[in-house]
Amino acid sequence: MAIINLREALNQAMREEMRRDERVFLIGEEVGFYQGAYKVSRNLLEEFGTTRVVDTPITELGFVGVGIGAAMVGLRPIIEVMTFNFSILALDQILNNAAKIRYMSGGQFKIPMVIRGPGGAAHMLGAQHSQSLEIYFAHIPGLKVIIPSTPYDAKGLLKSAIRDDNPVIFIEAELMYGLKGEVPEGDYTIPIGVADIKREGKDVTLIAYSKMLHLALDTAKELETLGVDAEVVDPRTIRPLDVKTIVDSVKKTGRAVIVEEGWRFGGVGAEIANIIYDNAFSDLDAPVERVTNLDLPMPYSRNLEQAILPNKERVIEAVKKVCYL
Amino acid sequence: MAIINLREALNQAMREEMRRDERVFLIGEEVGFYQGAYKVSRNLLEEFGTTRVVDTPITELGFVGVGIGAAMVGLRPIIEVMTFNFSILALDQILNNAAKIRYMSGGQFKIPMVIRGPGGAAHMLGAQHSQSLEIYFAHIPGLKVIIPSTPYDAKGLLKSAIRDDNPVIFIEAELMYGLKGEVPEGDYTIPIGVADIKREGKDVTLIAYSKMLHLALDTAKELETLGVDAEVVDPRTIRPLDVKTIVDSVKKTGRAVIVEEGWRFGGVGAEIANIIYDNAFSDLDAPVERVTNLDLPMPYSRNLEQAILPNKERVIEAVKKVCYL
Amino acid sequence: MDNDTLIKYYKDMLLIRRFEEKAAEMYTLGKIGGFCHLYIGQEAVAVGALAAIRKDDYVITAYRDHGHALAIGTDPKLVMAELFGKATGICKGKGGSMHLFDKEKNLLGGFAIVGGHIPLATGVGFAIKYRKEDKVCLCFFGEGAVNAGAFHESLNMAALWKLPVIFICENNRYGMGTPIERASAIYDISQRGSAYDMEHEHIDGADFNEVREHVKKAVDRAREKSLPTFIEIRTYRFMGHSMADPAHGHYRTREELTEQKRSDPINFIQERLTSEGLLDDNMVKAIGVEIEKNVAEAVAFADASPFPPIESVYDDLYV
Amino acid sequence: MDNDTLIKYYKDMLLIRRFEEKAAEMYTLGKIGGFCHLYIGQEAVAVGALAAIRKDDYVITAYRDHGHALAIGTDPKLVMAELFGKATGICKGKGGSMHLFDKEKNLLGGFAIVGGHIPLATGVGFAIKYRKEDKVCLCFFGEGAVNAGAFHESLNMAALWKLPVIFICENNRYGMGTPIERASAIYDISQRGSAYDMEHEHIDGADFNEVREHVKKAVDRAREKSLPTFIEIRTYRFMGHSMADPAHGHYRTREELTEQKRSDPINFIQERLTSEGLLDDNMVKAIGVEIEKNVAEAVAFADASPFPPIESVYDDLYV
Ligand SMILES: Cc1ncc(C[n+]2csc(CCOP(=O)(O)OP(=O)(O)O)c2C)c(N)n1
Ligand SMILES: Cc1ncc(C[n+]2csc(CCOP(=O)(O)OP(=O)(O)O)c2C)c(N)n1
Ligand SMILES: [Mg+2]
Ligand SMILES: [Mg+2]
Repeated sequence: MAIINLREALNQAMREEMRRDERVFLIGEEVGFYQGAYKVSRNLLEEFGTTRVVDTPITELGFVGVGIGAAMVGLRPIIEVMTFNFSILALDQILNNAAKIRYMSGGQFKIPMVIRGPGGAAHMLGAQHSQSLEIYFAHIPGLKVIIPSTPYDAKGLLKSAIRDDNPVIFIEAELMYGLKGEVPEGDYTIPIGVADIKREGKDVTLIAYSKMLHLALDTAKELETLGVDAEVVDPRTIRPLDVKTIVDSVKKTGRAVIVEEGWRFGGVGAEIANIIYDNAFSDLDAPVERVTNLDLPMPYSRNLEQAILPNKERVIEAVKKVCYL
Repeated sequence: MAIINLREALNQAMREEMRRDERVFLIGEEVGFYQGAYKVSRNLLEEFGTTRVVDTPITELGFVGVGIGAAMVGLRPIIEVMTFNFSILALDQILNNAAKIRYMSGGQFKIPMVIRGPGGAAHMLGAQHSQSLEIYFAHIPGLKVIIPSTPYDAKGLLKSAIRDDNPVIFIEAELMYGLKGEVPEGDYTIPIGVADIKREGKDVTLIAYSKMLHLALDTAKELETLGVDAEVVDPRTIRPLDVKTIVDSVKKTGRAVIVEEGWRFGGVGAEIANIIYDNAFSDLDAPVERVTNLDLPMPYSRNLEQAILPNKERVIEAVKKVCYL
Repeated sequence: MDNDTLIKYYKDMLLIRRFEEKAAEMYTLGKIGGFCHLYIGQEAVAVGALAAIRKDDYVITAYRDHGHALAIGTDPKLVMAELFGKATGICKGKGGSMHLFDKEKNLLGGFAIVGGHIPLATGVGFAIKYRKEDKVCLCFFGEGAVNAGAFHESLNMAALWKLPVIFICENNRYGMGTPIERASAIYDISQRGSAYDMEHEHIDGADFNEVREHVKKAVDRAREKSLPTFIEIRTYRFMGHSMADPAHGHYRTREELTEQKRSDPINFIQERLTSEGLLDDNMVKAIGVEIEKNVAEAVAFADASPFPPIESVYDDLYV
Repeated sequence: MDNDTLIKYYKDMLLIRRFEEKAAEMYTLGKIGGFCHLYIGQEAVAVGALAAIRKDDYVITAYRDHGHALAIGTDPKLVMAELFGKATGICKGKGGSMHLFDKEKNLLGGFAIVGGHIPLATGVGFAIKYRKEDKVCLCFFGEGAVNAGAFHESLNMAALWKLPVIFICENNRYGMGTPIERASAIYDISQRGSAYDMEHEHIDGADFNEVREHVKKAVDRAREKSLPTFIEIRTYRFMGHSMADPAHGHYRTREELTEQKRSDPINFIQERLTSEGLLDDNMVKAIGVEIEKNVAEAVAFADASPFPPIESVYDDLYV
């Protein structure tokens, strides 16, 4: 298998799907002539032309709405938001139109659409550009929310998302675009809503997605030296969430730590923890621990930024706590 | 004490604060000549004139931003959103400006501002007009979020909110505007961030705010016939949340049921449950139960609408579950 | 246009009028709930505009949508049943008054966030152009919506990309209780089009024919040259904003309302057809009876229909 | 304007130029992080516009904000320290390049969501009028922002309510890699003002004096009649969109850039002052040395300053 980075994996997924289905098109800021702000759409304009690779004005509310309208009448838009920070401007369109048109119309219309782009903190981008906003979408019935952690998962899941007949939010960690991994060249898909055990272990379950999955894996390695054998579960999709895989793992280990880049109060981790309590309460040897961002806007200064984000020390501390070490 | 309804209590709070402080003004759709879509601002235009009671075009993003700008230079806006459904259009302003300007500026600026209006489902308003979106604000560091359940609390808390130097979200249940209760005529305030035990009991703790508080109280009465003595805690403020009062109650009863009108996945209840687990795990005799809306857009039809919302039966069922009855 | 067709449009307008009057009655009886915004007074706009398009064109509108649904040919039974929240409603009781969708007729909905559907119309135009079809999309909204960001972003994109969308502002002079003069910095709404180099004009919405002709011109431009148009149609609502709002007294006077009712679009077309010899008193009476019967049947149908089964609450979320 | 004042503005412009060049260098060295958008090429806009206001007036801008901060008189040391993320920065290292606030100078920030600060400016104008002050608010944004809903909603309210806000579009012809022709349905951006019956014009942004004079007229109108103005100032950025973006090659040619650099605003004012006898070679050299020293001091200050203490991460959230 070829070793490529996340950016290329996503590019392949879009390219292959656009070849496969003429109804699929890409729309967003700088996706065409500029080749994408993060170069995820490199060379797509050259192959598919300006009809199918569409640069937009800076109008998130507007162009997300354009995607929804186009989807209503049979196209299959991939909408790139330059970052998910800006998607909040379009939240009304996503919450009130994309997620509800099927239901409100009594099933007459469907919205086959993907909104994708980078999420999470990068380096020193400050308060308005460093946010993990996945819960804003995962909270909404009618959407699916995917947030992959490897190039392999990303390609397979993005292809599934594009083929899905529902509106799908697809969040790529901005700092992972250069991350490399094995990715088959041709067609394959990964089903939406299926978690992946990225590391097997028996003492504690670490649940983490996107960038935090790698922090969890790193920490798991270090935990070995403490004699702790951690299992690492990557939900990959957070709506629908693969409850069974998560719960089975926790039933096995009796302990759970959720690692999440995002605000603590009402984050995705809060729901995952509840799901664990609801389904494995009597199997738990300790309360679930959540390692999250500090509940603060992101400061610019590098050292303050680092203080906000989850890190290995905090994950180890949480693991020690649930293991009573 | 006078018996007045919620609408009048809110009106009094605004009127008294506007008399007390010239910097306070009210802005929003139909707040002036129309006297408020729900008549909460009745006669304020007559007393304070068009400078201080300002009708706006239908531009939630814009006029919430106007409030933020005015607050930056020393005014103290009360922004009425006709309903919180429309506030999502302004979420970027709230999330990225109101909640962050103080932090980003290193403390140079403050945003003394209240955004208030009706929230939650009313009757048969359909999918776009029947939402409980408080978690969208409670998730954000930098905001305070108040969601009162009685005219008395509403007046005292709204006055505190108006005097607070931070951006405050203040959500009024649309169906409670006519709800009556005792309200002192003059000035009093209720501190933000302090929960209220609305009913004492020893067997189980029901946690509920806004309209659901009344469902919880009703259910508590019915639970008596089952021999269950329920304590009912009203958080009143969900950010900051009064962790101590909630946890102390659960420590006492050993059992908790959260009743919430809103979607289950990642709702406010998910965080409250976590806080209980984090602080009272070993005191719990059963996993926390959450009674919420079904995770579906709101259908129009009355019978489907009722099927979505929490009701007494579902609360009783949850109580029975945590009490092993 | 042949005579039968003209009579048909007269009937369509009358159907809307009678249907809405009946809806008001049913609302008062508690058969209809929630927010209910009637189209009375604006009938010539929907019927006139829809007379200018083909069956395979698209229509999208806001919450004041009963008129558009009836004008496009959605069965009044299915509309009334939807208002009643019945399983037989056009959206199975899930949409309600503000959210009428009819896929078969290319009615893309009824939307209740002011301005929120205008980007969707732009997307429909995009799709038409993408597929190189010669269809068009009509997008209706109130004059209150033209101040919203969604309007601006949409018109810019539609003009920039030359999309076959006709943006129709039904300027009934009030957005709830706010007259246009207190919401928009310009009175002549159609002028907004110049900010996007988009063809624009304002016309009289009481005259079915004027509406039809002007919209037709815009439709032709869209179909032939793939160019958008912004048309402001000046009209008036004879009822309150919604069933919760009185028709007058609050933000407009009885005198204003009375004055406006003198240019009732139904009278207008009726008088015209009569003067042209296409209608006479007997026909008017007969048509009146026919329409009342249609509406009565719609009510009977809605009334007799079952509420949606509770289990259906879970349907129609995901494909 | 007296000669000293003119020389001061020349110095201000030069300070921005040299400061930004140094910032680029520091970015390459890793002393500055994140997104860093330089103002090189646009100096006459900020300096010219700010020359037209009083100290008690307000200024608000987007993320390309170093120039506005320096022009308003924020100490270059505090700006550089902020870019370095130091505790001594104007925002204690919490804001960074895109979020410069200086309360003392009435700089209301640096904002990074395109269009997001335009409603705030409208609110500042509202507050000025509310308090019956004779201040004004200048609001700067790029031509990419004029297609956003926030712009539209703001201009409508400002015109409707007659607020003393001067909306200044710094049209540098590109929003990132997108030329205005592919983002806006009209090329003559200033025309957008007509959609709100707002005074509007477009002017040349390379000429400090033209900028100052035209903005002054708008400021007077705002101060005296409480009326907003929309000014499009045509300018050009000589660097890439941000430090991550090359100056040319990608979406514009080297030739275009070279051609544009022939109307460098710094040369323009320097030549003019020289031809008017206010500057000579020696003065130019001396001023150059002085400015370089200022910038070097700013860097030294920033370099020597401590990073914010970790505990300070909790400060400044709530009052
Ligand atoms: C974004 C948003 N804000 C506020 C409302 C509440 N609202 C419903 S209708 C309406 C007035 C709209 O007026 P107009 O666009 O002129 O349409 P008309 O009702 O006159 O047909 C308002 C403010 C809403 N539905 N959506
Ligand atoms: C709402 C939003 N969408 C996208 C971006 C990403 N972005 C940052 S700057 C920029 C271009 C803005 O261009 P313009 O307004 O012309 O300002 P300039 O950079 O030329 O000064 C874009 C698209 C953003 N910051 N905010
Ligand atoms: Mg109207
Ligand atoms: Mg630009």
